[in-house]
Amino acid sequence: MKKSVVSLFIFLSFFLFTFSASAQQYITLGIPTSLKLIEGHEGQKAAQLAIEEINAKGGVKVGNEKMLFKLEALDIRDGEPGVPVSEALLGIEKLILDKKIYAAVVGNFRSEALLAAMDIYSKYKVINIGTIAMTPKFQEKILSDKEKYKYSFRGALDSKYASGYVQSSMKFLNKEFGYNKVYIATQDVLWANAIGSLMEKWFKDNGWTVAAFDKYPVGATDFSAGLMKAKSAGVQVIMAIFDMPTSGILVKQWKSMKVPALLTGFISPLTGSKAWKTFGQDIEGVLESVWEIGYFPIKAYPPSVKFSAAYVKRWKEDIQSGHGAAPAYDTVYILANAIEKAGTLDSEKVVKAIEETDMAGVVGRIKFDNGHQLIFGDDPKQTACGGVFQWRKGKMLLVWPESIASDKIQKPAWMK
Amino acid sequence: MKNRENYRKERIDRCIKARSDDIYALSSYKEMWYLIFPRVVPIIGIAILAYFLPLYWKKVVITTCIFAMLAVSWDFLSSCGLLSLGQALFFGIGSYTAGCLNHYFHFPIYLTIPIATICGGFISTILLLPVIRLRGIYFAMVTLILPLMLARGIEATHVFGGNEGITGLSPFPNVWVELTFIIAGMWAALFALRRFISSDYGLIFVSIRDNDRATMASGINIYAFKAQALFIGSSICAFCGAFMTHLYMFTGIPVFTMEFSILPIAASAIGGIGTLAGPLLGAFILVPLSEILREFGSLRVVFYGLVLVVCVVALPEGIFHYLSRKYNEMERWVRLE
Amino acid sequence: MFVYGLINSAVLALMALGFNLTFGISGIANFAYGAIYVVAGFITWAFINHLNLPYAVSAILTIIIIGIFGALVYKFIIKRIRGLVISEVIATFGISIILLELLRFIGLIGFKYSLPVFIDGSVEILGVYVDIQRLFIIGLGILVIISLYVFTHHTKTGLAFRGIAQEEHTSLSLGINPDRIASLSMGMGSALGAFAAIVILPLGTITVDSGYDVLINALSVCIVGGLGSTFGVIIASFIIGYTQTITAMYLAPHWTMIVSLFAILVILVIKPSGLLGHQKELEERV
Amino acid sequence: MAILEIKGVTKSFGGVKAVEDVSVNVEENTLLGIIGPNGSGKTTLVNIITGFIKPDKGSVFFKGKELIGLPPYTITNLGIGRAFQMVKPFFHLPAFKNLIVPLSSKRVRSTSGGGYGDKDAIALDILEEVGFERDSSVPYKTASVLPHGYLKRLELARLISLKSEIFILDELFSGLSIAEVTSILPIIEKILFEGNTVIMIEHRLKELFRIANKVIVFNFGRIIKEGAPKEILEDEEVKKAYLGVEV
Repeated sequence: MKKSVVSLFIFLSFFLFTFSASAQQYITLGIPTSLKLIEGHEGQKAAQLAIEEINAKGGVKVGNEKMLFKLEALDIRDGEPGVPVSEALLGIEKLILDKKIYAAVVGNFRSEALLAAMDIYSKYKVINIGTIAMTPKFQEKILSDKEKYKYSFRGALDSKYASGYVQSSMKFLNKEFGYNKVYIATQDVLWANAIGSLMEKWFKDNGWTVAAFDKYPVGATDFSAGLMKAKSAGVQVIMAIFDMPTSGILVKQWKSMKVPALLTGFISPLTGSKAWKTFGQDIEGVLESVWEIGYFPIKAYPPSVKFSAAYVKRWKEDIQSGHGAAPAYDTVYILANAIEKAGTLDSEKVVKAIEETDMAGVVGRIKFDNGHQLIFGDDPKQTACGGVFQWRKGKMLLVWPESIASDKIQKPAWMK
Repeated sequence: MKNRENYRKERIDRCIKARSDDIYALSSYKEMWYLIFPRVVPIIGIAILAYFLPLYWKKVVITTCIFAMLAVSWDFLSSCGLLSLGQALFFGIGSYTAGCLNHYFHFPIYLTIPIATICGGFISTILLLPVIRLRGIYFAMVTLILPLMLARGIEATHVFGGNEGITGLSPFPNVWVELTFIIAGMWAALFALRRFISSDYGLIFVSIRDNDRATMASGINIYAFKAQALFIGSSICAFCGAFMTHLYMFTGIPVFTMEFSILPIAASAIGGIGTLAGPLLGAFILVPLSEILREFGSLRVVFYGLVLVVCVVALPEGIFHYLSRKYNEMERWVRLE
Repeated sequence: MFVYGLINSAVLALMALGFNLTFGISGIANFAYGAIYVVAGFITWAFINHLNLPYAVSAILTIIIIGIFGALVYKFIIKRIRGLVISEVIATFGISIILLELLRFIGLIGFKYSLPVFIDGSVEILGVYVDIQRLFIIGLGILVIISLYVFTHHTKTGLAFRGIAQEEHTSLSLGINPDRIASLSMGMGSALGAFAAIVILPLGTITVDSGYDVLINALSVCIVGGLGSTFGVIIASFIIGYTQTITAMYLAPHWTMIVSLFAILVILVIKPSGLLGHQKELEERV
Repeated sequence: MAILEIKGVTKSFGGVKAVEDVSVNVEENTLLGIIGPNGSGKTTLVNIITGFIKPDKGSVFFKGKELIGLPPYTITNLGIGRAFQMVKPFFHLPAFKNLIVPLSSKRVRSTSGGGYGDKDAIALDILEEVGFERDSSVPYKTASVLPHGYLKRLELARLISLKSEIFILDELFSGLSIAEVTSILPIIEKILFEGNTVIMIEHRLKELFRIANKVIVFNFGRIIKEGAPKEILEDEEVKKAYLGVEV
């Protein structure tokens, strides 16, 4: 027994030497993220889908030859609590140095990991287009030293745009139903807090009463205190911004405590089609934000229908996460187009080409601003687009933006 | 194999060691080699390994060295009767000190690391001074709680960059500097501590672990000694923290995560507690192993846990104890009378 | 607020009791406790949704399976390293990450995993609505505590438990087999963990990460209460539970963790052996 | 004047009075024996004198200096040495290195001029004094492998190396054979001869009564009898407390 343990170690340490980098015939794309969290998991699948589609057409044209894409996903666990950022960064370095990736897609989960990783990317001059972390500090950092950080892009929504969509639905509620009292609850992480404070400011500027603004630590399992506060203040709207799995408890408690207020915002357990199976009648009437459209079919915007169908065909299930997957699919196409346009793999030129990108993607029309952030707006034909949908009788009905909405916000039957 | 029915296995110590650890009676080059071998080979081995590996594995060696130092420091503290579950605390304080000095005061890297080492040790000691009277698991609990609290505190009050931390700190000039610096630091810490703990002054620290009441009844102010031990141990961790900060040009709340506390303990348990060299060995097994296991994708952590359990159960005394026993004794078969 | 503080306390107490039982009797800090809690949730879920067993049956089956699992862990792993505290902790922690990450690997992630509540609905108490499941938690918590008390004071095995806990060597000479008792205590501790999981998990979804949280919660409640003292656990969970609820109510939720950690810290500094560990005070503090 | 004065010391643990209103004077250069049934509060009293436990009431004076409130190491450095009932040496250290710890104490450093003399040699000398055979390997053995008798001697050696003025010996003879006790007795007599004071808690009454100057008897945390060994031997109340114990 003891001998075998020792020999196991010797064997494993030999492993160390036998690794050698594989020859680079492909354009390797790396996915450094938390693969075991839903956004990362589905982001990987979506990127995989895009790569398979491109490869099926013969690959990317670089100059005169065609090259195929290859995907290297690495679980750097940066979205899980208790994993140090250094471990995540080491994983990224593994992808860059060991797997020789050309560019990184999907990207970091936690905002602080993204900000820290930007230095690594610029050190090795590796292009990366993130689609998960949402901190607005990203653009600030790029603008602070454009030359240094030019390799980083974000192909998804950030907190500022996100609060924009929430605001428009709130405006609607205010106008139609006269609601003006709100309780804000966010997960205590960078991007959610950013949305929360932007919203708080907006509410105050627009004559709403904010009963309270609570930040819940990641992994919180009891929301009763806040809900009681909300109930006694008589709020009509609860705005919740959460992407942790335990936030499902908020929904259950909200229901069981009979808080007479409409639940809105972004609660990740509610974004997918399976939510109805889990929560059933409980979530009737809930308003849920969509950070990027495209993950469920929207009739008014055909690319989304096509993408969802392709995804279901390839993976035999539909996308559950309202964030990260659809843009990940687009990201691969952005890269492919930029490489073809630049005609080379030289990252300086490709960066330039990405900056000039203007194409129709699943999430809408894709254009980057000066801070390398995807521009969002209200019409997918003009810009990329997010939205708001309402749960009604087990169906997700898009209610915002109006350009593609299939329905209007309705007051749930149980609301006064 | 001959029939061993009437034989028994006998284990004898190689009698090169005189009565104590520091007096040797050497009579030949062979014996000298015998003594030097276990010290020189790892030093040269790691140096060669580090300088000739591909770039990514160089990075792994650096991380390994950092964890090895944390583990050595943990073992030192536990040798002094201070069971710590919070290497992350010391590590994080060092990291934040270096980060803040670099970011707010623009201190260059060759100043921040020494200052963070000393200050980090100092701050950690001050923080734990009120609970230095606690023993065993109660002290451990405090060290476990403090980093969590500091992290939450920074999160809630948004000081030092709050949630997203401080990024864009000055990096090392190149990977060779990083490597040389951390490897030298690691060996210095190991050999200095080993020497220290076997000195007459160091003995007092060990005696506190063995029986703190008897140490007090020997007229020793154990709290003063514990504070000293704490300072030494936490300074080493603070050094690691400061180093890591500049390595990744980043400091933030994640420097307080449990992994920095747990991995050193695991390394010590596998390597052999109480030897200082054992934890280093343990770290050099665990960290590269965890990198190799990245190939297994998501099962990585599962394998990692499996190795932990198997190691601890199969070799409860630790690999280092096992190896040194094998090295220092001969086995032979003797006929039964 | 009173009611929810009470519920919060009951949840904490239920989480901590299993850990406390094992530690109090055999001195094993079972760091796999959080993992066992989560595994129990998933097993019950699988029984209900894949084997279509009735809820009660699957709950009981789960408790039995987990109990046996705990005892087996003792028999095959912990027995070999008994007494080496650090090794015990590392080994159980290793088991914990094996279990949790294996669950993650199998793909039990996402939001669809949740247990049904015993009885749906809610009632109004003191002006707030409380769902019945939460009342169940309080009731079952009290029930567990009472039955534990009866068990340790009036049955033979229970008395043997107490004997081992108080004086291992004397009990040895009285013909009590400490290995059997220890594996029983591991089994019962794990079963209690499973029970807690089945009662508490219907409130939300089952997630792998909550395994680590449960462990931290159980650990801090036990430390504050004085390791191994059941009454200490109850009092400690009230203190921590109410601290959390009150902070969340009057300060802000993101201070709850800080305040409750601070409370633990203060208690440790003032009374190092926990609230009800006074007979060991001399040993813990020189 | 008494070298050690204990005045009205009381300590209770959760309602149980371990020591109740105990007052004793210990004269310089005498041997005080303390006897009493198990759990009668003898060790608690020692813990109070040496600072390990704070009493609820009362005070202890050493050469007129109040000891209550001082930490154990300060009390030790004042010259009160204490041997533990349960011997737990520094198991990881060789026997002679065990003495390095007391030899590093403030008291020893200040009396020997603060120098770092050859501590090992001093340690070996003291060990020889208490019966460790110098030329054998015994003083170099790790404490964890030493037999019980040697551990008790090691405790004594610790107090000697501290240059204590009061030696408090808590059941030093327990678990020792008659031969071992007879070989240790001369060492205690030598300590007395050198002008020191000894307090012994003991169940081995025969040996104790041979060398004690004064004996006090404890029961239920109180002193029930105090006097010369001879008086104690003949006292009825003492016999009752010690019922079944052959004197």
